[in-house]
Amino acid sequence: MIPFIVTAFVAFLFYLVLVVGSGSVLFWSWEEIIAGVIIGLVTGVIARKIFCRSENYRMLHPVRLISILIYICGPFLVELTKANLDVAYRVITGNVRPGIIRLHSGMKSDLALTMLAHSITLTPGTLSVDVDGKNHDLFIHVIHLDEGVEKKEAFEAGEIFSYMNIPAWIRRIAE
Amino acid sequence: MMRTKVAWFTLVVLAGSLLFAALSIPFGDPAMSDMDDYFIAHGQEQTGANNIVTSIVFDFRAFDTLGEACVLFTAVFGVSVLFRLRKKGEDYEYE
Amino acid sequence: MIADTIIFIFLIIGLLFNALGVLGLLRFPDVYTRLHASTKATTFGSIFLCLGVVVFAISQYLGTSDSQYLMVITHTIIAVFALAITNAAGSHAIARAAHRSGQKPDPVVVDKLTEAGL
Amino acid sequence: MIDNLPFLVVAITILLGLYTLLLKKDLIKIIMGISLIESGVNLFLITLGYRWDSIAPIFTGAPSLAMVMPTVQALTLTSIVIGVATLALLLSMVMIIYRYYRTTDVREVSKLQG
Amino acid sequence: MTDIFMIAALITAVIVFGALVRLILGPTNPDRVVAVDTINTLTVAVMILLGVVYQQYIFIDVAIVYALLSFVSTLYIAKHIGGEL
Amino acid sequence: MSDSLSKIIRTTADVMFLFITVFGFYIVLHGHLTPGGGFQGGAVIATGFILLIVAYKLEDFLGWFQKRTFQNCEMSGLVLFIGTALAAIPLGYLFFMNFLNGTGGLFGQAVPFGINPGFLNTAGTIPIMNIAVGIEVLGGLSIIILYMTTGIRSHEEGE
Amino acid sequence: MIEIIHILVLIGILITAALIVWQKNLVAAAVTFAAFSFLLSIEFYILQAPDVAIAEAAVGAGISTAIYLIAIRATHDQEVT
Repeated sequence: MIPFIVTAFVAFLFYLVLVVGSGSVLFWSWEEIIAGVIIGLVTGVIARKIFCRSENYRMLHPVRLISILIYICGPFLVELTKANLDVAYRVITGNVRPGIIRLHSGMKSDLALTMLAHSITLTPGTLSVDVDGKNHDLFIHVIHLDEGVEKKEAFEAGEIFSYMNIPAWIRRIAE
Repeated sequence: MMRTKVAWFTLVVLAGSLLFAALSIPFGDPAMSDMDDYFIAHGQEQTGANNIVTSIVFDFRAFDTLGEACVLFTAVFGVSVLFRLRKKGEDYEYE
Repeated sequence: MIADTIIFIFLIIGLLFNALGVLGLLRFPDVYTRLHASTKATTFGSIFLCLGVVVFAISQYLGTSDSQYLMVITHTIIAVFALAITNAAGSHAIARAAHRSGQKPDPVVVDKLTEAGL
Repeated sequence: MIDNLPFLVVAITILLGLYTLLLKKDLIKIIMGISLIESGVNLFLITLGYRWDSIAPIFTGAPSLAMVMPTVQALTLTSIVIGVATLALLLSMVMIIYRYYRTTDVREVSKLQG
Repeated sequence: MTDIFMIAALITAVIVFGALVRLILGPTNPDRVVAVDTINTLTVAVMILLGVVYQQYIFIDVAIVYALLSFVSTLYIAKHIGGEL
Repeated sequence: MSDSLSKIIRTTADVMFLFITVFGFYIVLHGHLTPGGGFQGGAVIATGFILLIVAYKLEDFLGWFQKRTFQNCEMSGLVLFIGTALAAIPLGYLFFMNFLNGTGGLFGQAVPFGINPGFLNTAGTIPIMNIAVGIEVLGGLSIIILYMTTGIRSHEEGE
Repeated sequence: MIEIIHILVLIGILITAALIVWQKNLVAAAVTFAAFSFLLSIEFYILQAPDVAIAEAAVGAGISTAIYLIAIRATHDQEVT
């Protein structure tokens, strides 16, 4: 019952975001709201087993939902800009020294692991290649390894980010 | 190889005619468009839909859509029949 | 007028990074480094092109208060989010598939994944 | 400036599809040729209905009232659905043929009997 | 005002050709998939910019469909290349 | 048919499936106002199901949705489409007549003529037919991919 | 200026269509078919047919490539000549 309600509510909110500006009831019209309720119910029936597959509802806490927005607009954007300047430098000079290293992620839930992997892929000169299913280690491809670093067996998650502590943010959001 | 020669001959003839046809049609200025002008002028008040394409698909020429739905149904039926027969031993059996 | 300047700067940034991404796609030696260039730089450039459109829509909405510009803002932001998530997941899938198909990174100093043997 | 370039592209696309259909030997490649011909015909229909300086036939928030021809777009929608349906059916038949004959060469398939 | 967006769309359409060169050259299949992914991203950007140029903002729906769905095609190709399909 | 794609892809597919489904319903329901309609929205939702098929194993997918569900979707969509067309005959109109337009009831609000922002509650039987065709295309395209994926499996077993 | 974009997209369609015929590897041909579908959809978009563009997007982005790859997986991925 709880998965159905959660899924239907998320679907209803997404539909309202899609049809914003259609009428007079605070940006929406009555027909769109009724249609949104119906679509939310139908989508809740279809997608309840998939959207709530992990059976944990800690993402519903409003503090986490607000902090995910702050995370995207703040630390993530800084790291994204820095990573792109780095890639631009590599493209122009052609100075690469790639390698695949192992990273201890330390994340317990799947959602946190996914957010970390996507952050790694989009941010600093790194690309997540594979994941070890047992202890949630990530294998990442780094475009430029410093001299001597490749002897190390495994990295900690905070070491590859330069300015912001992204893993701590993700742990605060999703665990 | 006779068939290859026939195929090449067909291709050359079709290429000539298609290129000639492509060069002789004016782009961006269709001549006969009475029906479309009628749909644009009266479609909104007759069907109430803002999207004229949808009003044609589902109102003015809805028989085309009926045929299309039947073609899709036939294709689904064909695919399901093709993959439902499985050979186990000698005879065919249903899944 | 401020909005015009912001839009201009955003579009310049977006075009610059798109061009750099495709240049990296052409220059880099193997598929993993090409993925670096294409995923990061192209996503960043497209996000900034879309942000230019968002700033344009906001300025138009403040000027005319026509409600269809609200729809432009939300739809463009949805497109940006979908683009970021699907690009990250897609590049991860391609990298994993390339490594599983036996295509090792060509200039490489260390390859822990082959040593792990997953 | 653009003159008849779209119609030329349509003609060349259809010719490439016909070349694949007539002279290639692989069944999947032949089906790709059929799909190319379908795409060319769709593009031809849409190009035929275009009018200069006109907008899409949708009244929601339209900037003007000069519109392109809507009937060809409706027919192209029908054509795309039928294209997907026939594509799925043809490729399923290729899979069945490969299961029984172990080849997708048209010469071998037409040579074998029963 | 919309001239700026038009010029941006034009330059992006030129950039697409760079990705097409990688599609032609690409020695292996993963390279081609990377090129197609790049083309898809640039296509979404071009569609949003052209929607503003035409002043028909309902056209942005097409870009959202692309951004949401091209993922599936990439996943299928990746699954086939990785030998898991 | 060994293991499937990695855990990251599966979690992403879980989240994206909801958004794809809601966006498909948006396209279907706004078919008479914005670009889109029954076929396009149905294809989008079917692509959402195909995303689940590719991200998970086939057994997992068949544990959530059965083949019979999609077959029933296809048939009920076709029946609803033809039924809407036939319902005009007892009311004294022609086959495929748009008998709900302008009556003031369901989908019957009078539409302003000319360029307007568009209202959801207009256009008579067109939204109902959109929904019917959307359900039909959803079921049809999903079941095609489902049967073809099953076909690979039986292909390998039959050797 | 929109005409230049139009011409570029048309030339892209020609290149990808020729590439589909020329590729010997069937997986590469299917990948190129996806790119062809993308460019065709921009062409529909420029020719003011957004309904057809959405249909081509929804079909070409997911379903068409999926069907091709399933068929290639069940048969073989090198073209016979």
